Amino acid sequence: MAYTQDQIVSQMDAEPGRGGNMVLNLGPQHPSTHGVLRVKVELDGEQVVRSEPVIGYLHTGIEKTFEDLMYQQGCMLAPRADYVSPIINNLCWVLGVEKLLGIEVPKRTQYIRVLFAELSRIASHLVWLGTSAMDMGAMSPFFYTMQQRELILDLNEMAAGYRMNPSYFRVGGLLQDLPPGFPEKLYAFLDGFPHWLAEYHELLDRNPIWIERLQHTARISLEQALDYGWTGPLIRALGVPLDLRKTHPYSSYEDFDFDVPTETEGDVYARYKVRMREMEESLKIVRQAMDNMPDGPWRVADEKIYPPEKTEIRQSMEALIYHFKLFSEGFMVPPGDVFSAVEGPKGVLGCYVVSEGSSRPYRVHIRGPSFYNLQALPAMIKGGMLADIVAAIGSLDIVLGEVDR
Amino acid sequence: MLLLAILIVKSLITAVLLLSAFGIMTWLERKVLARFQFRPGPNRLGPGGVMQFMADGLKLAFKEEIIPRAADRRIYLLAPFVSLTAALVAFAVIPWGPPIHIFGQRVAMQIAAPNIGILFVFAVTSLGVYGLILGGWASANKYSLLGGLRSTAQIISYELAMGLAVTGVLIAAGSADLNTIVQRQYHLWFIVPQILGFIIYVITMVAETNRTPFDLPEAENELVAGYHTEYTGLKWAMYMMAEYINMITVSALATTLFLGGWHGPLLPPELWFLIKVAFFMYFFIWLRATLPRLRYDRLMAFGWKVLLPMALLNTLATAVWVAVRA
Amino acid sequence: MNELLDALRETFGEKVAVAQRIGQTVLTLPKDDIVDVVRFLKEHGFSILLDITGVDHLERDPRFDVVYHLYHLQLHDLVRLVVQVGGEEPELPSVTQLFSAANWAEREIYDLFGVTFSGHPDLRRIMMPDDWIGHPLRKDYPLTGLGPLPPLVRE
Amino acid sequence: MATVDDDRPVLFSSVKKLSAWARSNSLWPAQFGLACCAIEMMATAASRFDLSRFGAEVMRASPRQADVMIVAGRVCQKMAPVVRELYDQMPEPKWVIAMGACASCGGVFANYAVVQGVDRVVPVDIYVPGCPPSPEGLIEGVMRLQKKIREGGRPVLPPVPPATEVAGA
Repeated sequence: MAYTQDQIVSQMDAEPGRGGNMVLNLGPQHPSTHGVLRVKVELDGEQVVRSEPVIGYLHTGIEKTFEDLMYQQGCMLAPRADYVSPIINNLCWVLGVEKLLGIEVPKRTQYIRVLFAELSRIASHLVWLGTSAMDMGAMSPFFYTMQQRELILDLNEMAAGYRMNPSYFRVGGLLQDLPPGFPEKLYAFLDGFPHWLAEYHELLDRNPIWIERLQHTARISLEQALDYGWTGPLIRALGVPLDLRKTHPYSSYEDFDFDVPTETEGDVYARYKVRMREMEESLKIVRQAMDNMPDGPWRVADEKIYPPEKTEIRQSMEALIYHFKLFSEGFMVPPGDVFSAVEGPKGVLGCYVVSEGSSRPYRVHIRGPSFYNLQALPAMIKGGMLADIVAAIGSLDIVLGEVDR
Repeated sequence: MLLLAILIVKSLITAVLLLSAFGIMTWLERKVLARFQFRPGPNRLGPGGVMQFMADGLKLAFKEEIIPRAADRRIYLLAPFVSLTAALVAFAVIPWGPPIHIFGQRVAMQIAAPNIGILFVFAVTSLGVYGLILGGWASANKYSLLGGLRSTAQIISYELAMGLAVTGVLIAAGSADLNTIVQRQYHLWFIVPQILGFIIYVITMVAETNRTPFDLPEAENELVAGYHTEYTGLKWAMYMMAEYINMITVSALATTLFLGGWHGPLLPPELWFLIKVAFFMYFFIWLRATLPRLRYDRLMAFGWKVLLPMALLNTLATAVWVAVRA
Repeated sequence: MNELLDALRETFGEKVAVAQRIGQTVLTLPKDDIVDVVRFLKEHGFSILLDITGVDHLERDPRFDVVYHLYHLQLHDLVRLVVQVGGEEPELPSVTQLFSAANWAEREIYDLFGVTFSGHPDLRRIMMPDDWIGHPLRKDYPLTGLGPLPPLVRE
Repeated sequence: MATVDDDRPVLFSSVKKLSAWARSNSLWPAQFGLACCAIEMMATAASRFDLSRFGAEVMRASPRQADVMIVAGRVCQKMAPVVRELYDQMPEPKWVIAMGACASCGGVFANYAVVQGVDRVVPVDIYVPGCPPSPEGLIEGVMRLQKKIREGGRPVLPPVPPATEVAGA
C-alpha cells in the first residue's frame, strides 16, 4: 500500500476561506507546533478569524498496548505518553496499580518518588521555557535551559541507568535504591540552578519585546477555562490555586513545605510567571526531600509483587520461584477500577485503570492534561495575530504524546 | 582605457570580496552564536571549522533545483537574481578607503563616486525588496506570500525613518556625496552630533535587512521559512547571499555616515573601515542571540509612531542648528 | 460531600446508585439521565469535567461503560459517573452543551469505541484517519490491526 | 575515504569526491520531530552534544532546504502520508535516519496505530537503536551517514519480493 499523491492532497487540503480569507495549514510539520499538531487557521490579513486544531497525528495506541502488557511492564509504557516529564507519568501509573493492590510503599520510596517527580517537573518546565522562547524568536534561552536539563537527566541516568523515560518507579518500589554519590551530585545541581533561573529572568523579563509579546496575549476568562477543563499552571494563572499536591497529597506530599504560585491575569505572561515560580518551589521540595530522606527499605517486602533481590535468588529456591513467576506471569491485581490523579507539569494527570483480576490490566486510560487544555486554543487565539498562535501554543505547553496517546 | 580597466578590476575585486565575505560571515555567525550558547560550533572542516561555508556552498550547488508546479516559473527564477543584484550593486558607491594613485591615476576606493551616492544606495536597496515579494508571490505557497507581504510592509515603514535619519547627516555635512561626508568627519565623527540619528539608523538598518528582532518575513516559527519556503539549492543560497551582503552594505553605510568612514589612527584606513564594519556585523549576531521577535502590529506601530516622529525631530533640530551656526 | 450526595438522591431517587470504591465516589446511572445528573453536579460546584472515557466489556450486556470524572473546586473532591450503553449501535446523550471539554473526549470515544453521542456538534473521527475501518479500542479489534502491513520502501 | 572508480575519468571522480565531501559535511536536517526521540534530537542540537560541530545544526523548517530527514519517533498511520510527502518535497540527494526503535521497527508499539518501521513509508539509510537513543547515538548515526555518503551513496539492495507479510507476523 503506497500512499498516492491524491490521498495526500485529500488529507492536507483545506476548504477555502470565506469572503477572500486565507486558510492556512500550520502543521503537522511546523517548527512551533511542538510536535505534530496541525492547526487550520482562517486568516484575514494577519488576523485570526477562525481556527481548528486537528490532532491524531501521533496516535500511538498506547492504551491498547497497555492491555497487552503486565502491570509491571506498564511502568515502561506510561512514560512514553508524556515524554517531556516521563517520571510523573510513571508515578501516576504505579500509584494507580498500588491503589488497586491496596499496598503502600515505604516512606523512603515515597520521598525518592517525590524527589524525582519534582526534578522531572523542573525538566519539563525547562523544555517548555526553551521551546516557547524559541517560538518567540529568541534562540539562546533554548540552549541555556537544555544545558540545565542535561544535569537533571544525568541524575536520572545515575539512578535508573536511563536518561529519558527512565521507568525508575516500579509497582511496589523503585528499580533500585539511590546510588552512592547521588546526594553530592544532586546538591551540586540544587546549588547551581537558582543562578540560572535568575539568568533566565534577566534575559527575558527585562526585555520589553518579550513582555510586549506575552502580555494580554491569548487570554481567556475563568469560566471558559473551567468549561474546557483546564488544570495545572494554566488555571493557576487565572487565580485558582488548584494543585493536587496540596489538595490530595499523594506519595507523602503532605510532609513538604511549598507554595502554590498563582497569578490573576490569565495571559501568556501570567502562565510564564507561574511556571517560573513553580520551578523555584520544586527546587525547594527536592531539597527538603533530600535533606529529610528517611532510611529504611525502598521496596515493599511482599515478594509476590516486587521481585526478590538477586543475591537472594542465588541462595533460595523460593525466591527463584517468585522471581520466575513475576517475570513470566506477573502479579494478579484484584478486580476494580481506580482513577489515580497526580499533579503533572501540565495539569491534572490521571490514569484510569480497570482490573478484571488477571495479571494484565483490562483497560487503561490516561487523562493527558494537554488533551483538554489544547481544546481551548481556538478561543484563545480568536481575533489575535498570526504570531499569537505561536505564543498561545507555547504557553499551553502541550505534549502531543499525551494528547494523541 | 586604463580607467575602464581599473573600473573592471575594482568591480571584480568588490564582488569577489563581498561574496567571500558572505561565506565567512555565515561561518562567523555560526561560530559566534555557538559561543553565546556555550558550544563549540562547526569545527570539523579546517581550523575552527572555517571551511564549513565551502562545504555548504558546494552542497547547495550540487543540490536538485525544484520548481513547484503551481509556481510562476519565470518570476520564480528571476526573483533571487533581483535580490542578489540589488544587494551587490548597492555596495558600488561605498568608499572603503582614501583615494590612491596607480599609474599616475587617482583611483577612488569605490567603484563609482556619484555626487548623490547616498540616494543611489537607497534607490537600489529598495529595489531588493522586489526580489522578496516577487519570490514570495511566485512560489504559490501561502507562507511565502505572507512572508513577501510582510517584507514589503516592513521595508516601506522603515525606509522612511531611515531616510530621515540620514538626512540629518546630509544637512550637517552639506553634501550627498559619500566621499565628502567621510572627509567632513576628519575631526569629529557624526555619531556625536547626530547620536539620535545614529540610533534610529541602527534600528532601521536591522529592520531593512530582515534580521532579528525584525526577521518577520522569514519568521521561522510562524511562516516556516517565509518568502523562501519553496526555494532550494543555489536560488535559496542567493537569497541568503543577498541578505548577508545587505547587512554588509548597511553596516558600511553606517560606518561611512556616522563612524567617520575609514578615518582612524595608526592602522591603515582600509583596515579601520573593516574593523568598523565588523563591529556592526557582530552587533547583528549579538542581537540574534539575545532578542525575541517583534509582533507584526507592534513592528508597524514602532516604525510609524516612534521612529518616524523621532527622525523628523532629528532632521528639524539639525536644520535649525546648521542654520543658527551659519 | 455527603449533603451533596443526599441532595442527589433526593432529586434522582433510585435511578442513581452511589458507591465508594477505593476511596472514590462512584455513581452508576442510566444513560438517559446523564445530562441531568451532570447538570445537577455542575450546578452544585463540580465545575471541572476532568475526563470522559470508555470501557468495553465484550461479554457483558450492555457492552460499554462510559466513565465520567468530575472535580469539585471547593470541596476538592472527585466523582465518577458510570453509564452503561449497549446494543447494535450504542448511543447516549452528549454533555457538550454543559462542558466544552467533552467535545474531543466524546469524539475520541466515538472514534475508538464506536459509541455515538446524540447532540454532539461535530462527531467525527479524531485520532484515526477519516477513512479508517473499525474501532481500535474494542476488545474484538486485534492489537496489531486488521490490514496487512505495507511493503518496505527501498531505492 | 572516498573510493575512486577506476574506469571513470579523473575529472569526474574528483568532482564526485568533492561533492561527497561537501554533502557529507553539510547535512542539514529537516526540523521535524514526532515523539520522545524529538526531545533527544533537541538535546543533540543543544550545548552539551552540539551537532553543529559536524555542520549539521542548521535545522531547516522547510523541507525544500533540508538534506537529511531524521524521523525522530513513532510514525503513526495518520502521519505516514505526511512523512512521505515531506520526503517527496526534499530535493535530491536526500537521506533518511530512522531514529529510535519506533521509527526503525515500531518498537514497543506493535499495534494498529503505529507504522511498523518508517521504512514502509520512506527508504531509510541509517537506523539508530534506542528508546530513545542517547544523543551520542544520534551523533554516531550522523557520522555513519557521513561515512556512507563519502564511500559512495546508497548500497545496492536486492529487489524486494512482493509483499506477503501478514499483520502481527
